[in-house]
Amino acid sequence: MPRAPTPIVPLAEAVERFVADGSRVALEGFTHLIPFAAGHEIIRQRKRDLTLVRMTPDLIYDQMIGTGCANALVFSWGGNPGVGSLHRLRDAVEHGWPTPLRLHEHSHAEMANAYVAGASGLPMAVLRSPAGADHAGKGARLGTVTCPFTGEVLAAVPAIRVDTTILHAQQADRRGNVQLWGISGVQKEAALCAEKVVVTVEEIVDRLEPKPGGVVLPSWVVTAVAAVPRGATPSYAQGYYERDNAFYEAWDEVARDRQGFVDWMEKHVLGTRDFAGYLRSVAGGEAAARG
Amino acid sequence: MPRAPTPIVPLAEAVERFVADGSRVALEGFTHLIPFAAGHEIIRQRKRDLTLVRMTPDLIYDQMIGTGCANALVFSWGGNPGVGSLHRLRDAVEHGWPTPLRLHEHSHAEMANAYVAGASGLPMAVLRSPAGADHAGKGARLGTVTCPFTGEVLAAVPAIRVDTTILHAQQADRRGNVQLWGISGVQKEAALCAEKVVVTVEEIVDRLEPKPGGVVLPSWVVTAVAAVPRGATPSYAQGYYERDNAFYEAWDEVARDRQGFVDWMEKHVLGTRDFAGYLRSVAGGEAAARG
Amino acid sequence: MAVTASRLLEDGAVCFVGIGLPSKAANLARATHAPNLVLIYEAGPIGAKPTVLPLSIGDGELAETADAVVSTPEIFRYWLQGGRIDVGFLGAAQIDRFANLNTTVIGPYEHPSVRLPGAGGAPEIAAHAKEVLIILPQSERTFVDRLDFVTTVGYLGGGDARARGGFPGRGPTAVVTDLGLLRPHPETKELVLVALHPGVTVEQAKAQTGWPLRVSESLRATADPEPREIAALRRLERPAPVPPSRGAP
Amino acid sequence: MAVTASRLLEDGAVCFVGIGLPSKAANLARATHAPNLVLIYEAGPIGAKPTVLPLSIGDGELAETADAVVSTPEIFRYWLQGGRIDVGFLGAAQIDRFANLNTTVIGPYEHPSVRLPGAGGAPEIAAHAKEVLIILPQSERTFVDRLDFVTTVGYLGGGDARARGGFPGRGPTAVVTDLGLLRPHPETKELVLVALHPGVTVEQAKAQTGWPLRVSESLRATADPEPREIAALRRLERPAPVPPSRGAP
Repeated sequence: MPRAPTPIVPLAEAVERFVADGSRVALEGFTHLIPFAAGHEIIRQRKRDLTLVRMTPDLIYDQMIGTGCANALVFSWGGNPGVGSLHRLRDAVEHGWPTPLRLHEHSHAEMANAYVAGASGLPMAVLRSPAGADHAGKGARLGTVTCPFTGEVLAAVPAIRVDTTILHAQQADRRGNVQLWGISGVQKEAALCAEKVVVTVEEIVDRLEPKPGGVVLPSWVVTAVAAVPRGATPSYAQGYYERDNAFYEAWDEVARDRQGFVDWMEKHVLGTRDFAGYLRSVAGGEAAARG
Repeated sequence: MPRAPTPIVPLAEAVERFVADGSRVALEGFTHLIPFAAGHEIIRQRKRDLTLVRMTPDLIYDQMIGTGCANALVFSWGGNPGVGSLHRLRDAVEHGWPTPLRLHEHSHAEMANAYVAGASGLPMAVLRSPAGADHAGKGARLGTVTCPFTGEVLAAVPAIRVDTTILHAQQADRRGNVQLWGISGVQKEAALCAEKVVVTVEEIVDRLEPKPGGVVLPSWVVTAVAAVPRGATPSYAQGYYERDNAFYEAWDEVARDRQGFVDWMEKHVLGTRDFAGYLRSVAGGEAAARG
Repeated sequence: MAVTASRLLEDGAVCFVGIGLPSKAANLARATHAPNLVLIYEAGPIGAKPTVLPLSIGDGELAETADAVVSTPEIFRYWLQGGRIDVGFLGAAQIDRFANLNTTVIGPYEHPSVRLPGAGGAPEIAAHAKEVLIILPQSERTFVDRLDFVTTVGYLGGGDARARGGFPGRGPTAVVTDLGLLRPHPETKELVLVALHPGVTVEQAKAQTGWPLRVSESLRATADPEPREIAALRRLERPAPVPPSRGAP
Repeated sequence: MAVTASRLLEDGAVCFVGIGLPSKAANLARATHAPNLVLIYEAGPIGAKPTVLPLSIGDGELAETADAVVSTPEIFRYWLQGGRIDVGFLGAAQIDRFANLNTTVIGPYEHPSVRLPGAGGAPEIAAHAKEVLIILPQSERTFVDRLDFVTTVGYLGGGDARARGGFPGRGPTAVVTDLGLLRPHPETKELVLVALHPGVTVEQAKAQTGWPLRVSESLRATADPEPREIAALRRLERPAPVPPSRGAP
C-alpha cells in the first residue's frame, strides 16, 4: 500500500510486461486518441490469442486481427468509418484467415453500459434495449431483470472487465497522472474496468493544466506510462495533430488483399523497431504507397 | 418541435410559473452553487406542500422547511456541514413545527444512483448496498434484483424524477445555454430527471467559453434562466465568490429558536422584495445580528 | 436523396445522426431551412455545427463546434435512453417491408457471405428516438423480403407489434431512397411508396423492391433540389482544409 | 484523538474522508508521515490537498487543489463501489460493540428525541472500503449497548456475520476515541481496548462504555503527540484567508 510511483517506461517494455498472451485487452478511443503505437508494438511482439475488446475496432484491430494476434473480438461496430469494411476483420470472420475469430457482439448502448458496469464494480448493467432483434449466435450473453418497483422487464448485459486497457492521452506528468481531452468516448470506463492500465502519451509535462473536457486518471490507477509522440496516428490527438483521413481512405486498398496487407505490415510495422521508425517508414512511402 | 428559445426572465416570474404548490422540487448543488436566491423566492411566494428533494438539505431547506413550504423531504444527509444540526429540519421532524414533514431517507450512494436512473430514463438504479442496516420507517423504498449472469443479489432503488429542478450556475448565454464549473455534484442528473429546469446564473454572457470541469446544459433542456448575481450566497460560486463559512456558523444560533428564526426570515427574506434586497438587508445586519 | 431527407427535419429538432448519408442530410438541413437543428453524434458531441462533412463520427471538427462534449456512455444513457432525442437518423444495408433493418451479416450469422459492421448505435436509436428516419439506396439487394439478420427493430411484424413491445419511440416515419420516399401505413405499418424522385417510375421502384411494393393512391413527385440546397451541399462537401496524408499506406 | 487517528494512515493509501474529525486526521497524516495519502471527498474531489481544514465537504479549496474533480455519482459508482478505496474514515453519533454505527436518530425512528443528519456516504463507505477507521468521542451516550438505529454496518452481530453478508471490504479495523484506541477481536469482532491516551485509566474507559468493555492483555499507552504533529495541526487549523461573513445572520 505504500505505492510505488507509476513507472514511465519505453512502450516495448510496457507491452512486454503488461500484455500477456491469451489475455483480455481493450485499446479504446472513439475515433479520437486511438492507441495505434501500442497496437503496433503488440503486433511486433507477436502476442497471440488475445481477446480484443473495443466498441469500434477501427484500423488498429484490423491490423492486429490480420497479423494473427487475436482469437476473439468483443465489439459493437466494426467498419472503417465513412469508408467501408474492415477487410482483415471480414476475412477472419468469413474465411478464418489468418486464424478464426470468435465474435461477441453488442450494440453501442449495450457495450457502453457494460463498460460502466465494469468500472462500477457491478456484475451487470441494466438498460432499455429493444426486444425482437436477433441475438442468435452473436456470442454476447443477454438477460433480463424485473424492476421490483414497476414490474418492467429491462435488459441486462454482463459487465466488461479486462486484464489490460491501453489508452493514448495527450499528457502525463512525471508522477504518472494522465490527462486527455476532446472526445473521450469510453476511455475512463475502459481504464477503470481493467486490472492494468497502460497509457501512451504525446508528451510528459511538469504539471497537468486542467483542460475543458479533460479526463484525468490519477497515477494510482495507471500501471505504466510511455511517451510516444504522434502515437495515435492516423487517428488524431486534439491540440496536437489532425485525423489522417487520407490514410483511412487509402487503407481500404491496402487491406483488401491478403498479400498486400502482409507486405505492408512487414515493411512498415514488423520491419521497423518502434513507432518513430513506423512514422518515418510511411512518410517515406508516399510514392511507394502499395508497399 | 420548432422550439421557442429559452426565456430569460426575472426569478420571481420563473418561480411563479414553474414551481407549483404540491409539486416535487429539487434544488441541487453539493455545498457549491446552492440556489439560495431561488429558495428565498419560493419562501416569499409562500409555496406550500412541496416535496423537497436534495442530497444535503443544507441551510436553504432548513429555511424552506421552517417557513412551512414543504410537507415531505427526500434526502441523504441533513446537517449543517462542519457545524451541527439543521434546527428547523429537526423541529419539523421531532415536533411537527411548523408542519409535519414526511421523510424519504437514503444514503448518498443510493440517492446519487437514483438521480442517475432518473436522468437515464430507467425506473430504478442497481447498486451494491449493504444488507443488515435498518430501513424500517425511513420511507424510502428499497428492493433487490438478481443478476441473471452471476446470481448475485443487488440492491435496487427507485429512480428519482421531479417536476422542477432548480440550479444555480455561473453563466448562461443569451440563448439560454448554461455552464457551471467546479464541484458539480449531481446537478446534471438533477436537471435531466426533471420535467422543468430553472437555472439562476451569476451572469448572462455573449458566449460560453468551455471551462475545465465545465458542465453544460444546452438551452433545449433548460426551461427558464434568471440572472441573480451572488444568487448562491452564503454558498459559493467558483470564480465569483467564496463560501461564507461565518454565515453557516452563525446560522446555528439563528435557527435554534423558533421565534428568532421567524423574526430573521420576516426581516431579511419575507421583508425584502428580491435577493438583491436580501443581500443588502443581511449586509446591513452585522451589528443587529440577532434580527 | 440527401436533399429529400434533409427536408424531413424540422427546425429545432434534436437529431441523433450516424455518419455518412444521415450526417450529410442533417447538416444540409442545418445549412438551409433548419439552422437550429441540434445534432448529436454517438461519440459525444451535442449540438455539433460542422462546416464541412465529417468523415468519421468522432472527428475533431464535431467536438470543437459542439455546445458540449460528453462521454459515450452519457450519450446513450442520459440523452438517448433519457428520451431527449426527437429524430434518430439511420442508414442500413437491408430493410424489410416493416422497416426492420439489417447491418450485421449477409448470409447465415455463423458463416456469413458478407460480414457487415454490426449494430453500432442503431438498435437503441430506433427504440428511443421519438421518430426514426431511414436513408438507404433502393434495390432488390437492399429492399428484401426477409432480412438475413434483424439488427434493428422497425415495426417487427407490423400492425401493433411494435407498440406492444414497449418501445419508447414511435418508430420509423419515413424511408428515403435514391428512387423516392416511403412511409409506413398508419395501420399495417407496411412501407408504402408515397413519392418518387423526378424521372423515376413506379415500375422501376417495384422492380427494385424485394417484396410486392404498395403504392400510395396520392403518389407525388419530390420537388427538385433548390439552388440554395445545391449550393449548401457543395459547401459541405468541399475538401476539409487539412494537409494530405503524411503516412500514405 | 486526531493525532492517534492520523498515525493509522499509511503513506500512499487512498482514503475516503468525511468532513470534521476524519478530514482533520487525514490532513494531519498528509502533513506529517503520509505526504502521498490520496484524499477523496464525496462531493467530487480526488487527490485533494487542502492547506487549511475545510469546513464543508464541498469547499472550493478541495476542488482547486485536487488532481481531478468528478461528479458525485461517479465518486460513489466508479471510485467507491469500483473497489478503489483503501481506507474509509467515518465519524458517528453512536457505536455498538461490533462497530455498527448510528447517525440517524436517538429514540424511535418515527418519534425521535434527536433527529441526527442521517446516512450520508457512510453505509457504502463502510461496505466497500478495504478497511474502515472510526473516530468519535467515547461516553456512555456514544458507546451504547444497543443502537437506536443501525445506519451503517460494522460487524453486524459479530463473528463471521459480516463476512457472510457479502460485503466487499473487510470492515472496521480501529476505533479512535478521546480515551484511546479499540480494535475488533480477530474472531468475535467485538471491540477491544488496546491503547489508552496518556493519563486515561482503564476504569475511566470502562465507565464511559455502555457495555462491559473488554481490555487487551497487552494494553499500551498511545505515544504523546510529537512536536511536528502539533505544529502541523496548528497550521491546518489556522483561520482560512477569507473575508468575514458579509451576511451575518
